[in-house]
Amino acid sequence: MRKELAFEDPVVAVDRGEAEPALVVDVDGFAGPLDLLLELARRQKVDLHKISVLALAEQYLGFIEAARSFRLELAADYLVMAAWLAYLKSRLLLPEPAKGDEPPAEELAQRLAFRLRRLEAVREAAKKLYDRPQLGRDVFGRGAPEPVRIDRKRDWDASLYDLLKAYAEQRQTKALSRVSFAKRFVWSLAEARDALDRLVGGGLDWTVLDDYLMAFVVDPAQRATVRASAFSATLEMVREGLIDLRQDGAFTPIFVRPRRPDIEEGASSA
Amino acid sequence: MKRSAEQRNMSDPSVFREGCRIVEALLFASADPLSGEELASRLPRDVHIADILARLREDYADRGVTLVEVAGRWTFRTSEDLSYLLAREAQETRKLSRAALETLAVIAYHQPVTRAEIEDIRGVSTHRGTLDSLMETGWIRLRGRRRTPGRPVTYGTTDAFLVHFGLTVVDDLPGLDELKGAGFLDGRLPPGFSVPVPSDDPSLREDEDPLEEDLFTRLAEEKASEVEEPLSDGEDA
Amino acid sequence: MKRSAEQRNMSDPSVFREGCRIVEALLFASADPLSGEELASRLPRDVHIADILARLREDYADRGVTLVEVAGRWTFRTSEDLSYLLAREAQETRKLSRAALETLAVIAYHQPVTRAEIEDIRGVSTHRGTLDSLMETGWIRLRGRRRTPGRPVTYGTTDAFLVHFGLTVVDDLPGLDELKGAGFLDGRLPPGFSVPVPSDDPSLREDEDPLEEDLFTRLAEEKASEVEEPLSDGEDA
Repeated sequence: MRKELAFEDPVVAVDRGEAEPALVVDVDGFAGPLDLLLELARRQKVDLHKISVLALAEQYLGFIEAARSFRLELAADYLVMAAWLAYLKSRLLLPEPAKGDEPPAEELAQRLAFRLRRLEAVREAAKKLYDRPQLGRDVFGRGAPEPVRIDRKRDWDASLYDLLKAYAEQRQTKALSRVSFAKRFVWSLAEARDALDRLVGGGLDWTVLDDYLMAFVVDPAQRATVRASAFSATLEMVREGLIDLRQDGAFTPIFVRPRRPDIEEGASSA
Repeated sequence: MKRSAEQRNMSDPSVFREGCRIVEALLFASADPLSGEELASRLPRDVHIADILARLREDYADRGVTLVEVAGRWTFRTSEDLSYLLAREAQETRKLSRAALETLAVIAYHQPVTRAEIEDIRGVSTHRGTLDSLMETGWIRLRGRRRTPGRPVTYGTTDAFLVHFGLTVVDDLPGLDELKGAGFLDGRLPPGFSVPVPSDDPSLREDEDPLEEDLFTRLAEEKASEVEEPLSDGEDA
Repeated sequence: MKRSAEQRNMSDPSVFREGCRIVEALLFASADPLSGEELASRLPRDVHIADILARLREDYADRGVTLVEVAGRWTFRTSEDLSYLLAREAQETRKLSRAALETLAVIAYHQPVTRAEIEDIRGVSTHRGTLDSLMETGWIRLRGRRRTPGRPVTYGTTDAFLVHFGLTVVDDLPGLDELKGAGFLDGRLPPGFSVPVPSDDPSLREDEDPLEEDLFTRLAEEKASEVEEPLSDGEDA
């Protein structure tokens, strides 16, 4: 409870003289209403089993009344308990209704008495627990424990297979990375012109240019350079009036034939 | 039993003696109590750890340090009767408040127990700080959630609690029999239906659910909602 | 001496026994060794600490812990012959890095080999850490110094290398044909590609000098100069 709850006379209950009937209570010393009730019950100086709950309720209500007359603010749980005890008191004093939904007043009283006994028992247990030899207070462990030294032994995981694979792979990679620049093959325009001149000399009719050129291609990789140089050469030869070129559509084969004066008209009509 | 133990180990007394020395050394050196299994793993195969522990217990019974069993493990401790001399060695242990001690006792004797049940027994609302400071000692832990409306967290004690108070098992709690006999361990009234006993068995009870993985979120929620929590009115609702 | 000690303490044997228990407990619980004076200050006046220490020393002579004097102070220590109990071996399996494995393989096949040669063969620069970790495995060793400008250290493999990889001798490492046969190397190899026949003969080669006695100085030098070492560009220069 709060500081402002302290009574003028801060005498703790246990200091009270044997014969002193006055209720002198240090509210600060109580841990809640049940604790206060337990203290009040102890003052009945009877076994908690034989406690008069009615008397207890009256004492508690008297305490609350006294506290109020001092204009002390009481925490809500004290007031709730007071209300409940006032209710219990009236139930205990009045004759029991024949049949009620509520449990009989006697049972309510016994429940309260039970809770008080239980709280007291738990407190005793707590004290017994506290009185046990506690580590670091009454008994001590080894002050200088000797730590277990952990020798970390590293085991490296590598198999012969890993080793050989690593060796072979790097040697192979390295060996193959020694690139030599292969000389690039280029079919020169002169070579193309020579080849096409032979075509003209052969006196063939329309010929697919690619089919004709393939005869000169040694390596498929040379196809591009052969085609490029040959096409350039054919354009030159058309300009010179040596051959006719014909293509029927995009990406269709290019036809080529030697130009001959006798079929000039036909060619121009194509 | 005693004879058979001797018989078991008579085969080679020097092996038994060496076993005693090994266990003695391990227990002296260790900062924490050691289990019988841990000790046995360092012993020659034909030596029985139980016999060795019994022998050492006897050897040290009258000495300044004694062999004790705490939380099911073994350790040496200075003898209880010498505590008056060693008080000077005592490190400044934080003194628990009366409320904290009482709460600890309620948790120990009634575990697994919820905060509402603690409050019912103590007749007063529990300050968050009380449970926090107990958690800080490492003597109590959150066990799970009670399968009741609101799914309140259940509390229980830890091995560190047993070690600190020199208890082998939670059944050794002082005054437990009296509490049990009077039916005080049954939180719910009326008494006499069943007499539960405290259990710090890590496996959850039938009416306990595991804590969520995301415990911290829950704890934060709980802490946030704590202000609204109605004060215990000191009477069962 | 012994008799006088007994005489001194015979007056009350129970006081002497209690003194022993006290000293025992104090020494057990103390974090640091305690001097005779510190111990004596906790004893009944008529008990002589020297006698107690002598007695305890005797009591513990054959036990798993013994009473020892260090720097004029007293403490219990695990008996020396049991110190092995306090060491635990932790096996830790680590995988060798790819770079380390490759470097190891080059050293195995091409030994004795210098770092520059390793880099030339691998086509990449070698991190110091790679060689360090290989040294840690115990599988490679410094053999000597190559009789070339800069006198670089030569590396070779050890017996531990053979043991780990299950080789009887280092020439058991497969040669070119075997590597091909086992599919480690494929057919795309330039003419003249060869795999050396490894030899870990401990005797130095003609072009090797022994390592200096003061190896550490040299190693330090090597480490210091390492920054300037030109990185191999991965292409033969």
